[in-house]
Amino acid sequence: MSDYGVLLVSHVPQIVEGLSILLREVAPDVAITAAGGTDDGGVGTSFDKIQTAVLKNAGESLLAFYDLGSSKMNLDMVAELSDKKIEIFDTAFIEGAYTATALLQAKVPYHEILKQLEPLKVK
Amino acid sequence: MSDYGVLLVSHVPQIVEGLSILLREVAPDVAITAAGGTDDGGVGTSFDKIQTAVLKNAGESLLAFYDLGSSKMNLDMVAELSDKKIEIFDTAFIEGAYTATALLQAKVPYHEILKQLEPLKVK
Amino acid sequence: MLTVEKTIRWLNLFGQKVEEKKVYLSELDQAIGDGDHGTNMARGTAAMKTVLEQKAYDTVQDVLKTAGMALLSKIGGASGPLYGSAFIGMAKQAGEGAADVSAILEAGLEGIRKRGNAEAGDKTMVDVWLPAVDAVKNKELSRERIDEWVKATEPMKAKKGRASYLGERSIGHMDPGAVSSGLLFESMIEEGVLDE
Amino acid sequence: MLTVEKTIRWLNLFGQKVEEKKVYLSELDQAIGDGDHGTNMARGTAAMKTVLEQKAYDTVQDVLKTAGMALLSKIGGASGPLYGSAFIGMAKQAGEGAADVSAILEAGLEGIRKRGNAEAGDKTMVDVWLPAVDAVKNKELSRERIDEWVKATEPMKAKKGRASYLGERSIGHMDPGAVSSGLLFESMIEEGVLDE
Ligand SMILES: Nc1ncnc2c1ncn2[C@@H]1O[C@H](COP(=O)(O)OP(=O)(O)O)[C@@H](O)[C@H]1O
Ligand SMILES: Nc1ncnc2c1ncn2[C@@H]1O[C@H](COP(=O)(O)OP(=O)(O)O)[C@@H](O)[C@H]1O
Ligand SMILES: [Mg+2]
Ligand SMILES: [Mg+2]
Ligand SMILES: [Mg+2]
Ligand SMILES: [Mg+2]
Repeated sequence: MSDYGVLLVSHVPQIVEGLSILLREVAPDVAITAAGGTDDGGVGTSFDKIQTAVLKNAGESLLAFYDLGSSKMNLDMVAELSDKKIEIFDTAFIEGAYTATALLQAKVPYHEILKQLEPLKVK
Repeated sequence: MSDYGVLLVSHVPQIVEGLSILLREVAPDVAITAAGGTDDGGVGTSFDKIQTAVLKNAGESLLAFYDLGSSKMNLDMVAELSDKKIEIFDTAFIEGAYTATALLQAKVPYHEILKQLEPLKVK
Repeated sequence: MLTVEKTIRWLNLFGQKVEEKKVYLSELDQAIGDGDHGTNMARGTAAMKTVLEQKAYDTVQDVLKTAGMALLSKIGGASGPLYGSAFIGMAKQAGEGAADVSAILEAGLEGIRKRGNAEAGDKTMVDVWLPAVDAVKNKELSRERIDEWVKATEPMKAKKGRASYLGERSIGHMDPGAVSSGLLFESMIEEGVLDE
Repeated sequence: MLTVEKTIRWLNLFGQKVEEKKVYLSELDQAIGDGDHGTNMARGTAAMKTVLEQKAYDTVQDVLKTAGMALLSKIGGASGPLYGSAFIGMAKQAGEGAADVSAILEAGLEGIRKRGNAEAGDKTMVDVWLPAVDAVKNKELSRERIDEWVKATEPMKAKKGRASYLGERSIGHMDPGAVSSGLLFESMIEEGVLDE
C-alpha cells in the first residue's frame, strides 16, 4: 500500500460511489475513500462524513478532490484539524481524480503527479 | 421548456444519476437526460443508451458533457446519426455540466453560455 | 458584554428567526442558488439548540465553540463551514475575554473571510458582516442599518458561491446568506448583547 | 476479393481468436488501462457472430455494416466506436465494389482515424492498421510483419486513450487495441481474404 491515498468529496452520494468504481478499476491498489452528500444523504457536504473518510483512508498523505466550492470549504476545515497531510486540488473533479489515481497506481512520483494535474485546474 | 437540453454521458451509471440530482436541484426546468455505463450496467459507455438519452431529451438542441475520451467517441457517433443538434463540450465534466445547466435555467443566451464554458475546457 | 446566558438567548433567538424565515430563505436561494439555504440553516440552528440545552456551560467560549461545531456539522451547505468558522473564530476570541463584543465579532468575520475568501461587494454574507462589525465598534448598529446592508446585496453581481455561476443573472436578487446573517445581528440587538 | 461468405468466415475467425485471447487482451489492458479490452472485444464479437447468423446477407456491404453496428453497440469501451467506425467505413467502401480489399481496408483505417484522431506512434490500434493497410496495397501482408507492428507498440509512449494518462509509464507494454487489431489482420490472411 502506498502512503498516498485519494479522497473524494461530492455533494451527492451517488457521484462519489460511481467515481470510486471508475477509479478502482484502473487503480486497485490505491487507497480511495469518499464522502458524498449531507449526513442524511441529501445534496450537500458533511464535515463528519469527510472526517470519517479521512480516518478510514489507509494513506497517510491524501490527495483530495471535490466537485463544487462549498465542499472545498468543508474539506479545508477537516484538513486543518486533521493529523494527515491533505492536499486539496482545484482541478476538474472527475478528470483530476482519475489522473491522480491512475498515476499513483503506476507508482509515478508525487511531484510528477502534481505537474500532470496542473493543466486540469479549473477552479 | 427551453429548446436546449443537457445530455450527460459517463462510464458509470451512478455518476450520471448523482450528477442529474445535483443539476435538477439548481435547474428544475431544464431538460436533462443521461447515459451511464454499458448496456449491462458495467463500466463503459453504451451507444444505445446514449441514443435513447438523446431521444428522451425534450430539448431540440443538446449540450453534451462526458467524463472520459471514449465516451466522447460514442457521443460523436450518436451525434452524427441524430437529427438533433448535439454540441459536445470538452470541459471538466461535472463543472461544465453544472455551469451550463445553471445558466440555461437562468435563461442566459446560448452564446453567453459558450463563453462561460470556455475556461472549463480541460480535454 | 457577552455572558453565557445572554449568548445562549442570542443564539436561540437567531434559531427561532431562522425557523420562521426558513421558507423565505430557501426561496431567495432558489433564485440564484440551489434553494436550500433555509432548510440548511434551520437544520443547523435546530442542532445548535439541542446541544446548547444538553448541558450547562461555564464559559462564553464554550457556548460559541459548541454552537460553531453544531452549525458546521449540520448545515450541509457552504454556509456550514462559513458560520462554523465564524463561531469557532468568535469562541477563540471570547477565550481572551468576553467583554469586548466588538473584538469577538471581528474574529467571527475573520473566520468567514479566511474560509470563503469573499471581498466586500461579492454578494455574500460578508456584505452584512463587514459593515455590522464596523457599526458595533462605533456603537451604531441598528435594525434599519442591517436591513439596508441586506438590501444592498440585491444589485450586486455574485463573485463567490453558487450564485457566481450565474454571472450577470445573479443581479436583482438578495443574497440568502446576507439575509440570514442579518437575522443573527438583529437577534443581538433584541437580546441586548450590545448593551453595556 | 471479398465475398459475403468469405467476409463472414473472416469475421467469425476474428471472433474466435478474440475469445481465445480474451484473458491476455484484458491483462495487457490492466497494465496501461482499465483491464477490460478482452471482455469488451469478446462481448462485441459474440454479438457480431449472433447477428451474422440471424439472417442471410446479400452484399458484403451489408455484412460489414451489420458487424460494425454490433461491435459499436456491444463493446462498451473506446474500441467500440473505433472498430464500429472502421467497419461502417469499410461497409460504405464495399458498396462501391467489393473487389478492392485494399480500398476497403483503407476506408476502415480512415474511420478509425476520424473517430479517434490518433497519429502513427500514439500507441493505438492505428499503429497496426496503418502499416497493415499499406502492406495489403503492396501485397506483402504476413503474419510476421503483423507481429512486428504489434510488438513495436511496446516502446511507444501513449498519446491517446486511457494509457495516455500514464505518460512515460505507458512505455514498455504492448497496446491491447494493437494486439486485437493484429488478430483481425491475421484472420484475413488465414481465411484467404487477400487471395485474388
Ligand atoms: N465563498 C463565500 N464566502 C462567503 N459567503 C459565501 C461564500 N460562498 C457562499 N457564501 C454564502 O453562503 C450562502 C449560501 O448558503 P447555502 O445555500 O446554505 O449553501 P450552498 O450554496 O452550498 O447550497 C450564500 O448566500 C452566501 O451568502
Ligand atoms: N483515440 C484513439 N484512437 C485509436 N485507438 C484508440 C484511441 N483510444 C483508445 N484506442 C484503442 O482502444 C484500446 C482500448 O480499448 P478498450 O480497453 O476496449 O476501451 P477503454 O479504454 O474504453 O476501456 C487501446 O488499446 C487503443 O488501441
Ligand atoms: Mg444553497
Ligand atoms: Mg446546497
Ligand atoms: Mg480498457
Ligand atoms: Mg473500459
